Amino acid sequence: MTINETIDQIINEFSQFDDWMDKYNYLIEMGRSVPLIDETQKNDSNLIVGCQSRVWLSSEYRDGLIYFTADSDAVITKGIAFLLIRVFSGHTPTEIVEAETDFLDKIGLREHLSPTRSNGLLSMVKQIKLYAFAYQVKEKNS
Amino acid sequence: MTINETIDQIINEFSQFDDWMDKYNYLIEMGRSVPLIDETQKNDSNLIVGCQSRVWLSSEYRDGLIYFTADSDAVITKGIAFLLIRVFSGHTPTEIVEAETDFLDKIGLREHLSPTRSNGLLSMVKQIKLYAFAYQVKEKNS
Amino acid sequence: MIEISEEKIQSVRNDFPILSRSIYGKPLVYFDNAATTQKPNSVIDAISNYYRNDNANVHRGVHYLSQQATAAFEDTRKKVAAFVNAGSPNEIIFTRGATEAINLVAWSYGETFLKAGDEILVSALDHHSNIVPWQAACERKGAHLKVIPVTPEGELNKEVLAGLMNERTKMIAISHISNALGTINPIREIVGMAHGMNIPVFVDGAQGLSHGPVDVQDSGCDFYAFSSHKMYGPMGIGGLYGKTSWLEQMQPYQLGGEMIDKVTFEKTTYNEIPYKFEAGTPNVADVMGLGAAIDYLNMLGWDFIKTQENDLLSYATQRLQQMEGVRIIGSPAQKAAIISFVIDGIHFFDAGTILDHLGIAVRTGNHCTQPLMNVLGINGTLRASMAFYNTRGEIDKMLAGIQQVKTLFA
Amino acid sequence: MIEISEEKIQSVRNDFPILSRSIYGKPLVYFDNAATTQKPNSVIDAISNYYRNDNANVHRGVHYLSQQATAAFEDTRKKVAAFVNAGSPNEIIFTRGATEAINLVAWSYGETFLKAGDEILVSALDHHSNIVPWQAACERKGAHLKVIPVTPEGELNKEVLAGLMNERTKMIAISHISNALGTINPIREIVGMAHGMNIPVFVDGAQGLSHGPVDVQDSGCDFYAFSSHKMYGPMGIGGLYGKTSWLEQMQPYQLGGEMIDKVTFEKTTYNEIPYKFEAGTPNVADVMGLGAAIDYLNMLGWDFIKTQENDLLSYATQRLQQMEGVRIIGSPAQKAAIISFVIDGIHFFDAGTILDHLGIAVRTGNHCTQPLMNVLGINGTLRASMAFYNTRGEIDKMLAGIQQVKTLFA
Ligand SMILES: Cc1ncc(COP(=O)(O)O)c(C=O)c1O
Ligand SMILES: Cc1ncc(COP(=O)(O)O)c(C=O)c1O
Repeated sequence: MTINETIDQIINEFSQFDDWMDKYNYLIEMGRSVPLIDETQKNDSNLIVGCQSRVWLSSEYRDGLIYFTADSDAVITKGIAFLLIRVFSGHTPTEIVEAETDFLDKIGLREHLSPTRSNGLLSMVKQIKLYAFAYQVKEKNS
Repeated sequence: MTINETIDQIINEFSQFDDWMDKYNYLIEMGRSVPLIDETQKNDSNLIVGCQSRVWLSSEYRDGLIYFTADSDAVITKGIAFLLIRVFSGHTPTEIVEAETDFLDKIGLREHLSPTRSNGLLSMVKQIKLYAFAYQVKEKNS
Repeated sequence: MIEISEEKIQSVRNDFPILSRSIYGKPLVYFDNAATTQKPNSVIDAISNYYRNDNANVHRGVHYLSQQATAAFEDTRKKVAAFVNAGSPNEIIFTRGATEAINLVAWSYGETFLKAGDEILVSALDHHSNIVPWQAACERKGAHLKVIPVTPEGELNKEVLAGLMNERTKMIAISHISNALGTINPIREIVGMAHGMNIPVFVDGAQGLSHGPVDVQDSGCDFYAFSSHKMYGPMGIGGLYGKTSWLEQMQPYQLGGEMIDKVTFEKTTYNEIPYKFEAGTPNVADVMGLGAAIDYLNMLGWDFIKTQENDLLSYATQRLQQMEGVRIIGSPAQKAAIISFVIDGIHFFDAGTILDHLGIAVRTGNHCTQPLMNVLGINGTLRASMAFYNTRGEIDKMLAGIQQVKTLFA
Repeated sequence: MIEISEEKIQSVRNDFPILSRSIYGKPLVYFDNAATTQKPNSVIDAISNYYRNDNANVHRGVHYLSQQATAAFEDTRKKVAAFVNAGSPNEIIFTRGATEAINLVAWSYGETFLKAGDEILVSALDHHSNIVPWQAACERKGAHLKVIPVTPEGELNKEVLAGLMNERTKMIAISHISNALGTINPIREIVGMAHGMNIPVFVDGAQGLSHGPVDVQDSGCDFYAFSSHKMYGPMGIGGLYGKTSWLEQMQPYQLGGEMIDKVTFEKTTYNEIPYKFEAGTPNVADVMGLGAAIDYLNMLGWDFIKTQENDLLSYATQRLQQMEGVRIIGSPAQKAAIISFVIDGIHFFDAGTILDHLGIAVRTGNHCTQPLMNVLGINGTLRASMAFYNTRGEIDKMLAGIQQVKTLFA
């Protein structure tokens, strides 16, 4: 599935819910399925700073594709991390670098997109893009 | 005349004018009759700081009474200085220290009483009181 | 104790237009008063009226509007002085807020009096704003920062404090009321101890002026900083009380504008206090708003405010204590209407997010008190900080919300 | 050039409620715009509406009001960035005003880069606020303050300036527009000269943003400071543009609040720009007002503003030149709608007092530019500083007033 296809799928899934509570229930559930970061990777260099909750995000580069794992001490944050991983994991650096990232707005989680440090969503997206960018540069130089 | 009598007289004089322009005309006239400070006394120690216009105020203590002279580069300020001198000159330190000073309000020159440095009126009054206080202390110690 | 009727509270609530708005379709329950309080109509109107009718730059202007604005500005200084019972209006300096007032003293006092080897005492209970500026002053001057520890109840440890004071101590910087736990510190007593050893006391009163009367002469503190926006006044303004003798000796902080006496390229001399510490065009409009806030608080009266807030505090405390899995952080003997709590096994961010969707605004996180959180061994709390316009009904809503949170994340 | 109708000006005047008030029974003629400008309804309403509906503390709050306030606050940062054409919103720091912005840079740049023996260039044309903080930085660091002289026309002497620049020069601090004489300095050209020698340029734009478009990337300046209250926005807010590379390297200024990343008693680390330089609760309400002021100026358009102000400037200049005994101070080639003048044999305080009684607000004195007054050999001037809402009719009233002054003091 392409990045855009996953995004459409997620938007579709969330469109079933009229109620914010159902949406959060679903998010909490998804938080439980996040591909957990290896405990040894839960270190400061994988910690995303500036979040209300602590979020660790790690990446791995295999056969031209990037795979992400994550964890957070807050469940909702984990759910959001999982959404991001569903969208971006298993794609090439270039695909990730070029992807649009405003889909959280479309699924009605706008409150998690505020341009502040109060939650780490934008920082997570930024971090994912940074990882991708780094691998892209590495690819070119190798 | 006591300080209060002079004040009443001044209030009475000003009460004739309905028009602010007449009031200022009178003030300007009075500015011309201010007992001028000796040119040699126009020094920094007699300069009242913080005025829009420069005001010099000097005092002399003779036979238990204080006499003031003044000058300013602005005519209106001179007029006000003259009013103050009319009121306070020739009185004892104690009379001056204890005098009320809100009469400028009563004669309708309230705008010159603002609590700022924009004009030196309050500073002039303060300086007059300070001189009087200093002489009072001197009296007691002698 | 006075009796407070439902009608009275409703009529007070009506003074605050924002309290009738809704969030996600639910009535707003505003429990983030320690972050910033809401504003009564009289404060909002004071600002608008100023701009509509009276706006001018103050000081030195000979024209009517400028003189009028200056007079109103200086009258408000007198009002603030009376509100905290300062010895003179010249002891009140207008700043942007508490943080700036603290930075001002840490810098100006530090430059004037601090030497290598000196010590400054701060507390583990305090807001970053009352720690970091002192830390920086110490670094600049080669002085040492010493920390007054916090007891398990969330109070300053006075025994240790007594031991920390010595002839090298050049300042004790503490808060009046802790924004994180609500602890009311015994300022008067600490000032007594400190002055016995000739040590001045700086009080961060950011949370102090909204919950009860402040009398700087009675407590004897040397400095007292506050923020207008935390006492029902506008943002962007606040102040510093400082004893004349200190202010007169201290170097100026920011430079430019009315604080200047004479400038040549060789040498600049400065105006008298309080002007010496007020650089640039003052925020006259918000000073008018602050004046209106003080009028409003005086009109309500501390009796009403304290009765209502104490009622909310004890009701909320009691109900939260009855809830399984909820733990209130700190149990100081003297406490303002601020409650920090954690829910077992549930992250404050998760809980806060859900409460928000129910229209309940609480603050979550470390409340700019990371050192305190470290001492307490937690990452953060949920904090409900209440004001006199809150109601028991709102507390009930929060409790129901917490119940929902517990079910959701069970 | 566009044609401006009477109706257009009247309709613009109607946006400013204070313009219809009277002083001593006469209609207010407000010619003190360089001290502070008046505010349109949209600015006043933006502040009220914020407090009525949206007030919250920004950053870190998970609740709706806080997030909404944060978004609006950051959107305004973008708006300011666009208004001055900054490279990024992160290059905009909100301060209390121009004076604070200057103090911030003088301190933070000074602490980070200034060494003994270095030189800083300031100008004899400038406001105290853009002289004294640099003077203090030099004193602190053992650096030297050098002065760019002013020509008899009231312009910076560029030849001398070129000679003053050398490898020890660490900063050139000049104003965009002189508040005392109206001189518009050739920022772009001076930046060109300075950058050729790797010298950064700080611009005091307190008077710059209200009279014409500002493009910091085009002019290339390294810093640009401004005050909201001088550009039709509220008091108590202003800002600093700074190039990312400088801001990132510079030490923080005030400490506490959102500018902090991590605090322990051993060490504190700081947030990224722009937050690193914004200590304490930001003045969100007045930032909303500043945003509304920018919207208002964008709506009017610089074409209208410049056409109207240039007309007022040339009309007033011409008429004043025709008056016997009146002397305009300064005749720079590029000039904003600010006129300083003296009346032979009549003190500015006397003249200003009488004009005030006629409802005409001009400023008198040294305009916080004592060094300039010393160079010019005068104690002060009368200053009429005009805005786009002023009219030729108002200028006529001022001229009639001056005539009356001359008769009175003849
Ligand atoms: C105890 C305490 N001190 C200082 C501050 C800083 O106040 P401000 O952000 O208004 O400068 C706050 C509020 O944030 C506080 O609660
Ligand atoms: C040229 C100039 N620079 C700086 C300032 C200081 O601005 P503020 O008082 O708003 O900080 C002013 C206005 O007073 C000014 O005209």
